[in-house]
Amino acid sequence: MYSKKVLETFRFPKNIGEIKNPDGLGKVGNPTCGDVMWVYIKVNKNKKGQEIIKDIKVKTFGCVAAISTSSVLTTMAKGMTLEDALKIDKQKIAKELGGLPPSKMHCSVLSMEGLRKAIEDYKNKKASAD
Amino acid sequence: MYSKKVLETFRFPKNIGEIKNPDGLGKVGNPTCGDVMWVYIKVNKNKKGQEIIKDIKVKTFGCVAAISTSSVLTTMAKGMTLEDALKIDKQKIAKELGGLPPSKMHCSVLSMEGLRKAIEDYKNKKASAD
Amino acid sequence: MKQVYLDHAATTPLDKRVLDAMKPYFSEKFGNASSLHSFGTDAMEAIEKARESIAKVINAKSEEIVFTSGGTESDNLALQEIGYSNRGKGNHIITTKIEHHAVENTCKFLEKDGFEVTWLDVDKEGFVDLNELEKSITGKTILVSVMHANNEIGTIEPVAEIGKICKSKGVYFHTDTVQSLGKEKIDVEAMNIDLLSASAHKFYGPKGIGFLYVRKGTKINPLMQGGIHEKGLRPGTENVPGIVGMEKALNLAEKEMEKENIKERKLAKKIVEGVLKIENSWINGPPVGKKRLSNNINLGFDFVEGESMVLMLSDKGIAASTGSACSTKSLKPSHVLRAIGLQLVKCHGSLRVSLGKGTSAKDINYFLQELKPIVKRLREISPLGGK
Amino acid sequence: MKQVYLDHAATTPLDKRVLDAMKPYFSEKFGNASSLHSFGTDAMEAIEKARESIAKVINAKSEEIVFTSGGTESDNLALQEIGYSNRGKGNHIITTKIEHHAVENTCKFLEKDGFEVTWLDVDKEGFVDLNELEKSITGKTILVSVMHANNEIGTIEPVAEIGKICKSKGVYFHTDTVQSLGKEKIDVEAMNIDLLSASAHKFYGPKGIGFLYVRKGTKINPLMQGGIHEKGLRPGTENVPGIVGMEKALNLAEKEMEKENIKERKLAKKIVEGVLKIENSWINGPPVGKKRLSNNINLGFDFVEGESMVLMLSDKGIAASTGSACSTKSLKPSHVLRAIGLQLVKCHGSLRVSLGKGTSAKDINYFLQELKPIVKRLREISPLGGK
Ligand SMILES: Cc1ncc(COP(=O)(O)O)c(C=O)c1O
Ligand SMILES: Cc1ncc(COP(=O)(O)O)c(C=O)c1O
Repeated sequence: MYSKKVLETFRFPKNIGEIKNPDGLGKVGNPTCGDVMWVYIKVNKNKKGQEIIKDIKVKTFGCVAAISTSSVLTTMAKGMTLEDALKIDKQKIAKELGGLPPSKMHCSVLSMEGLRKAIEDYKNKKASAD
Repeated sequence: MYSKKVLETFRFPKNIGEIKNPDGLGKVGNPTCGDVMWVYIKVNKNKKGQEIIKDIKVKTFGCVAAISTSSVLTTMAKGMTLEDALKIDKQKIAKELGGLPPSKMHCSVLSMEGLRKAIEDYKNKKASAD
Repeated sequence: MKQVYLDHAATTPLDKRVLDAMKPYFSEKFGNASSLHSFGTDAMEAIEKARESIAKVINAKSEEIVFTSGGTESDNLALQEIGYSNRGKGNHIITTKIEHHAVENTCKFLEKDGFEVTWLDVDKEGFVDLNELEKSITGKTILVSVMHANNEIGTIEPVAEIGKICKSKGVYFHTDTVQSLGKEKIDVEAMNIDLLSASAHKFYGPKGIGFLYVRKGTKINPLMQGGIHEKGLRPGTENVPGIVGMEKALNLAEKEMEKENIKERKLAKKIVEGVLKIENSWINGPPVGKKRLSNNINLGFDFVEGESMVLMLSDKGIAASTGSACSTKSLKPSHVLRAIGLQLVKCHGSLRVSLGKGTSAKDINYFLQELKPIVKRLREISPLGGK
Repeated sequence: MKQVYLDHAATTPLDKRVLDAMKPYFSEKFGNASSLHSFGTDAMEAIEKARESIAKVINAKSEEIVFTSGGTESDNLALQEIGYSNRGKGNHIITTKIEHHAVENTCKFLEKDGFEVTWLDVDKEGFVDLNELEKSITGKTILVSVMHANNEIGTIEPVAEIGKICKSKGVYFHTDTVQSLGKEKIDVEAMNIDLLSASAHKFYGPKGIGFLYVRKGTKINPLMQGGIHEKGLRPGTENVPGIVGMEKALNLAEKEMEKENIKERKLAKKIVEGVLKIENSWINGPPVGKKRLSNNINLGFDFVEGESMVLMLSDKGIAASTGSACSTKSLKPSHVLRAIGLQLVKCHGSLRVSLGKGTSAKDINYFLQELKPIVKRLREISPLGGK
């Protein structure tokens, strides 16, 4: 059912955990539906002055696909500009995992949404701090 | 499907063949239905002066059950008074064979009818000879 | 790596003695049982001997056993065909909210086709309410279908009492014994069962074979059309090795039942004791004992998801199962756990462990030893639980 | 006693190489393919590998193969469910007068349920008339079902031509290849086949397993309800050893097809020559050659009845078959022999001899040697024939 890559990623997921005092936090999912992700980000500027994701971590309650996509998403996003990070879509994540069963595509959507919410949270905080 | 007794009887059927110049001949069945029997009898009187079946033979076109019932019927009838022979019924024949599949009961009916017809034929001949 | 198979409710390995019994029927006595020659009559004899022996185990008559391809077919034959064959009498069927999909979805199919189906509630341990059941029977009721033992939480339903009610009301009683046959004593006469489904691969028999018991005189038509096999109720060339294997497996299971049940209940208690030491964990279904299948334990854990648990256990060589939504292609969490009133959020963290003949105390120790760090790890990465 | 099995059209012995391929899946890789753990994924992998390989043999896509319990189930799934799922379009089905009971009786069942069925005639060798077939298709036609090779008289129907007609008319084409698969090349693309039934035990595979090929996009619902297996078309725990065995058997049959066909046609000729020396005898079906299954010979004898012949041959260790009425539980003589226009009285004296991998020239000599006195003896005791 799952590709080899999904299973491998599940076994050794990256960027799992939390960031104390994150710049942005995106909470998505619903425990009654069986998957919840909290995406934490730290934002910095690169040499060109663009805002980038300096660090990213995720806590996940969910199935094998949820945990694998959490890992893949965070690995992809790390170091990206916020602009680019917002462009990560479910297909890219699924492709990175060697495909996902159709019934599990919502997991990659969820992780993507988690990241977007974290960036949004960061932007809101910044706006209110300004 | 068939009892052991049916198969044994089929393997070594008795009284198969014909009697030249029989006293009675009963032809029953229909080749298009898959079974035909011709029952030949010779009639004699016993010491009490009763008419008995002195000899009986049968020619059979048909299935295993048809051949087995032919054998059993003729064996039973041989030596019987005509009166008793007329009382042989399908249940008796089937019982002697250790039972017959329901779909094959018509074979024992056929052999019984063959014998009755042969006796009738004998009686008719005798009546017209009188 | 150590392999510990704790998923006997899903399927069991074929007993070597069963394979030995099947062997002559593969390439030597391989005839088609409908053939008239000796290859055929040998096959037919083997089938009829098996039929008689299987019938004896459940106190049925030989001609009341219809061989099928498994539990799913048996359930479909029973429910679809009792339904369609008795529509003249009525269109009401009674079943429970915790049936296997083979019964559940057949009832839903019939519902769509105009049948009325009553879905009985169960209590928090999974038992049906006999009063509710009795009250549900109307003049239009043709069939009551209640499983003997539940495949997820092991609840053993009071089939004898249900049979009595059905008999007094003059409605057919079907029971799915796929999980219980060979583990619990079944007597179709004493229990007033009219139809009973079974599947050989659940009791160390071969896959692809099962049977339906149909009480003599029951009004029922075949699901499939074809030649005249199985008294006209199930056409198709008979699976002779399968039938022979099922008979052997059932008889072995019957013989070893008592010993196995005692052993399994002991191990089940060990699991329960071990697992309940983990905080925020619980047992789904009845307590270990006579009212629960001896080999079934269903555990619940807060803040973790079942599929992930199963995969991590599998990486340690341990085979178990879950009622988690994510493990199913339909993405719905277990309807059984929902029916016993478990909160949705708690349905996702279930783990079914089902023991078997080969399971040892050592296996259970290994399982408990490996389970704890897995639950811990998954809780660590979970945002739930507030830690 | 010498044993000569000449009833391969009824069933075949399991090839030892097939049993070897199945063995690991009985008690080692025995998992339920729906399980998430490694026992389950191993089983699933084996199934998917087999599915792909089987699909390749008939030039289908892997996802177009649905595993069933055999030919009868495949035929029922195809016919009942194409019928019920496409009733919106029309209620007309076209089939022939020489189908196997699994197709024939399913069509009769549908007829009773309001479908209109056209029963195509065949010529004296058993071939359907393509013009008649084409003319029978109306706007209400949803399905044409014509068997690839006939089980009694071996006629190989022009399925490629039939497929072409069905495609051009936009109706589904089902073909029962239970007798031909593994003996004749089949290409569902080239032949425009939409549905195809197969049964493993006819090609040295295990009993109790078969498949239905269903072209992608075909509108069809499952016959049974239950879990989500086989793309939702066939629920039930998969018979893994059966599936693996069927794949192995099919691939062996494909590999050995050409060699076998040549050998069998040679032996078939030998039989025909030998038998026709017996007076008042004949051959039913097409002459030995490309239009007849290589392993099928159907003989006719005046003045004798088939069942008696079969039993007497069996006493000599020879297994053969008959279309005689007396051999069937229904007591109707072969509908196939009737359909080719054989007089009723001649239908009773048929003998089907079907060859296989193990059949040798010696076996045929023995058969011919034993057959002659049996026919003679039965004619002696027969009142027919005027001798
Ligand atoms: C209670 C119950 N009923 C029916 C079935 C279906 O049996 P099978 O998968 O052998 O068709 C199962 C097992 O899958 C079961 O546990
Ligand atoms: C042409 C044909 N179709 C269907 C079947 C039915 O197959 P099974 O008996 O394996 O269900 C058979 C054999 O019995 C057959 O010869």
